[in-house]
Amino acid sequence: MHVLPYLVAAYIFLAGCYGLATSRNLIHAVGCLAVCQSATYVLLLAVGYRDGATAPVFSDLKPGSRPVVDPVVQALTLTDIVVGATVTAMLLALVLQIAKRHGTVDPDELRELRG
Amino acid sequence: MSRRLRLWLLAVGGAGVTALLVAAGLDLPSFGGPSHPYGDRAVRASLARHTANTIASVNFDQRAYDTLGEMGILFAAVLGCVVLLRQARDEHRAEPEPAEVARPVRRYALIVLPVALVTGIYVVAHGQLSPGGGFQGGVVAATALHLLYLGADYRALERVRPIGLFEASDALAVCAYLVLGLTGVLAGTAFLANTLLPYGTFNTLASGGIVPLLNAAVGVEVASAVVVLLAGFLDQAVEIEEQQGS
Amino acid sequence: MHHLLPLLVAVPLLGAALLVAMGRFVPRAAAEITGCAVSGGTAALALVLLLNSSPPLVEWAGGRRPTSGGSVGIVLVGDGPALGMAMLASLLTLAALAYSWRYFDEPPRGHAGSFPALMLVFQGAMCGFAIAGDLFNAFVFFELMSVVAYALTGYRIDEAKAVQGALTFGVVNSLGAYALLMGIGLLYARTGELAMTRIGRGLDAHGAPDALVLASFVLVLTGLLVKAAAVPFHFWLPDAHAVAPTPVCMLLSGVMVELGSYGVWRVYGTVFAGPGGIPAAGLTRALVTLGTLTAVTGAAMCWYQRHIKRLLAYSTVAHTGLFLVGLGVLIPEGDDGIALYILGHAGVKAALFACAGALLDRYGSVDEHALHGRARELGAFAVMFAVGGLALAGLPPFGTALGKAIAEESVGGPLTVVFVGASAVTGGAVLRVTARVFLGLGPRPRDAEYETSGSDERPETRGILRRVPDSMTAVPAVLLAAAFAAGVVPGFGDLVSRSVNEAGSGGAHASAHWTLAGVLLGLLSALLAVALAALAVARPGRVGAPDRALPLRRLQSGHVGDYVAWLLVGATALGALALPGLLGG
Amino acid sequence: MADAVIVVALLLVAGSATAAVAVRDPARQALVLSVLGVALAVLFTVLQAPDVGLSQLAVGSALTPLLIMLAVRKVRRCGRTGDETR
Repeated sequence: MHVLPYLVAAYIFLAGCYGLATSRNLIHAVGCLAVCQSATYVLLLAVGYRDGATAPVFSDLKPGSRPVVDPVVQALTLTDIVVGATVTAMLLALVLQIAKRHGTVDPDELRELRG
Repeated sequence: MSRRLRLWLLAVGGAGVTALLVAAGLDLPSFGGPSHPYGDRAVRASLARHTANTIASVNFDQRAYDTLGEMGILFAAVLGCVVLLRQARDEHRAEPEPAEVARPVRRYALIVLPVALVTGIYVVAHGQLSPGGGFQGGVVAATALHLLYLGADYRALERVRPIGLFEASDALAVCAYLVLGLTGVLAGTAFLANTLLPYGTFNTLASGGIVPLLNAAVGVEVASAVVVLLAGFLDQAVEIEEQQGS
Repeated sequence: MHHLLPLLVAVPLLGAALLVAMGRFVPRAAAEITGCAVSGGTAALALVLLLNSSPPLVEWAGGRRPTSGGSVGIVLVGDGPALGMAMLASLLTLAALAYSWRYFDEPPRGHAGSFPALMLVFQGAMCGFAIAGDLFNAFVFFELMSVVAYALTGYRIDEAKAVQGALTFGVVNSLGAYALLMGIGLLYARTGELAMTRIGRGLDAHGAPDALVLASFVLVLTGLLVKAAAVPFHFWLPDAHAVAPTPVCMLLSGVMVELGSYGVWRVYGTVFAGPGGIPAAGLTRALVTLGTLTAVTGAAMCWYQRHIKRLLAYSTVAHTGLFLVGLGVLIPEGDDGIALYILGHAGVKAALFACAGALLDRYGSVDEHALHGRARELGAFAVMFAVGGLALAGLPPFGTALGKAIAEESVGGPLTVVFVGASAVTGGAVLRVTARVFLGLGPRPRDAEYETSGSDERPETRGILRRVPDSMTAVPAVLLAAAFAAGVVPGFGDLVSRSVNEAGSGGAHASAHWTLAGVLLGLLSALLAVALAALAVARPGRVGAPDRALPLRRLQSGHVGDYVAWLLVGATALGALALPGLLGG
Repeated sequence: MADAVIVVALLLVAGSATAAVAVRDPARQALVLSVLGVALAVLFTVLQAPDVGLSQLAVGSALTPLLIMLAVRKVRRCGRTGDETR
């Protein structure tokens, strides 16, 4: 339990990398990149967790009555999620143009840039 | 490079990175530990400025400068997608045929649409009090608008969604955020300083000083950005066609 | 004064947002003037701040100054190197905007301002990254820089190569950014802080470095080295830089890649340099090994290119290797030399790209073989290309030569050979192109089987230009003159070295000036470059045979999957290189 | 008790991430990604991060899969017109 969340984060990152490297379809590759990124969310939130604590929202909680988890990592993760969505959108837009210009989205068939 | 060679490289690199990450995981403070110096400071700072939702305080007050960068990313991505998904020289637009929508789907969509829209706005408005805020509410509201595509048809969606307006509101929301930040510099305190407005009563809509304003700017930006992004992709998927024989 | 630091980001972003908001109402010329004005204004602001940067400026965004326990805000650092990089980025953006003046084809309908707006966001992102003193904030601006760069690289959507290069760029750089973020997460777990100096102190307080420090070091450096394009993280660079629109190439090769090296310097110096970080020997081993490999690979690949923009892109890879070697030896003089080298290189490389862009728009090709002898009429460009090649090789008294000389002296020994060799080969390749394309010397070389030719490219202007506009001639001339001035203006070198040393952890003061050995080495590499070019032109079969480097060329396969696999291998290599220092210490 | 829930959520996330990589058809991958998004949102809520969970739900399980679906549709259309003209 002490290290499980960290190991899960590492596993997700590597699984995403595996999918990215072996992908036969660029849309699938972009999806794998999103998987890689979810590893960062898991890692950050796991780092900020505190046993027996509650969410750092004080609208129905008396300040100081209970320990709260780390709010900073949550803010970082929020930023990260928005970044991820935009990068995905951007890369998908590029994949669309590749499909139009090359007639394929299989990276094995893209032979324009090499050497 | 052959597929086999790539798999070998991947195995070597993957093994190395796995070893590194596992070793690091064993050295990390164990999960759920009590030491969070920055987090504790952030909670105190948030309460000192009457912001009930500490995450909103971190996002829009303590680390508002990060959020500026994030807005920049969203803004750049929207601009980038508009540029990348523009109609190329050898493409033309095809009017999509109005499709018949099944009645239950239509009824469902038209009932859920206003509910989702209001939920989105509610979530934005209560950003500094309860979980949620500009990002979450903005995405919900923008996605809700696209239920129209499901419920009615593409042209109905296009009528309620003047893209130019949304692009402009996206940019203007960024301007608003920046101008709010610059007032701090003009007043002689600091960029994005939350010292000009009164902090209000704890746990009310107007609490937190500058936080609700920045939150609203982000909400508008995110909503417009998502609308424009989805519009770009819908446009490609439904309307734009390559010239035959090109 | 320090309150003005965030304006380096805010002003360009505001300009970009206004351009987009007003985009459909203003004519193209107004949008371009606004772009230039905002970019120039930011450059002026950077200059003012730079002149006031001793002692270094520190600003807490939101006015959250640290209290007894520390701060909850974000710290911005305005020391010499940070503001110098911001200044360089701003000036190059201004140059690129001036270069693309009324020149780019077809802004998207109703979006006249979108190209200048993207350039302004790019400028703001680079400034933000340069002045970031907080690790997560650096990540945010790193990502902003990347996102804009993907869009700008794929700007010409009807070019098949452009969209493919942009996607490769996007996938590899995003993966690098996520690695960087994982590293930040690990550091936060250990120290509970995000400001770089405080993370460094937190690591020191924890005691001797362990696997966690190593892993976070490897992950953070992976992100930064992907941006810096060090071998084996470099594969995306030639694919992206060769296909991006020319004004964008000027920025990508001139300053964005260098910001990666700058990031390595900054992060190592403030986070990992203490007793709780990575021992100096480990960093030196990692950076010098990877840097040497980068320089050798980049130079070899540069020599065997016929696509002129791709050739220039590989020369950027080679020079990145030199920057990493110079920074890796961790000697104050090395840092001074590299700072000067980066400034000079930016001017020279941007000028060379500008010249290549003129070829593209005049002849619709950037292929050395296809253009053989065709550009005889472009006399001014021939001169600039040759001068640029010599400056790249390190001919005194260009800024590149001064920086290289100082760096060579500090690295000493066999590494000097790497410096001389890499600069001579890349300079020689540029001179060879000059001789063939502008002068028509030598026989037309034969084509290879596994390569990217530059012939079926489309000009970036509305059709092929009859004559090259003055703005496109003036910009490279000014850039070359600036690179020249960096080497000859008395006191400039000292100024740079003083501000670098003030910011660095060394604190020692070194002066930067010409030495006899440095001048001789510079002349030697320039001579070597001329000799190599002459040999290649006269006997293309002897030294220019394209199949000689086939094994190396096959690695550059254009396949995203390969590049991702290489990225993991590179991270492993970094870990393996830095590990012995940890065990020994 | 809380620990057990966290472990289950973590395994759920790991499992759906594996599936998202293993499913090679992008249209199906979009569906699996939205499952991953929900699993992550559950995990975040369990980790006391409702803010992050909410945005993950909106972005990860709605927006991203939607974009992927639209991209798949466009790419299929490109392929079709390409085949016709060939």
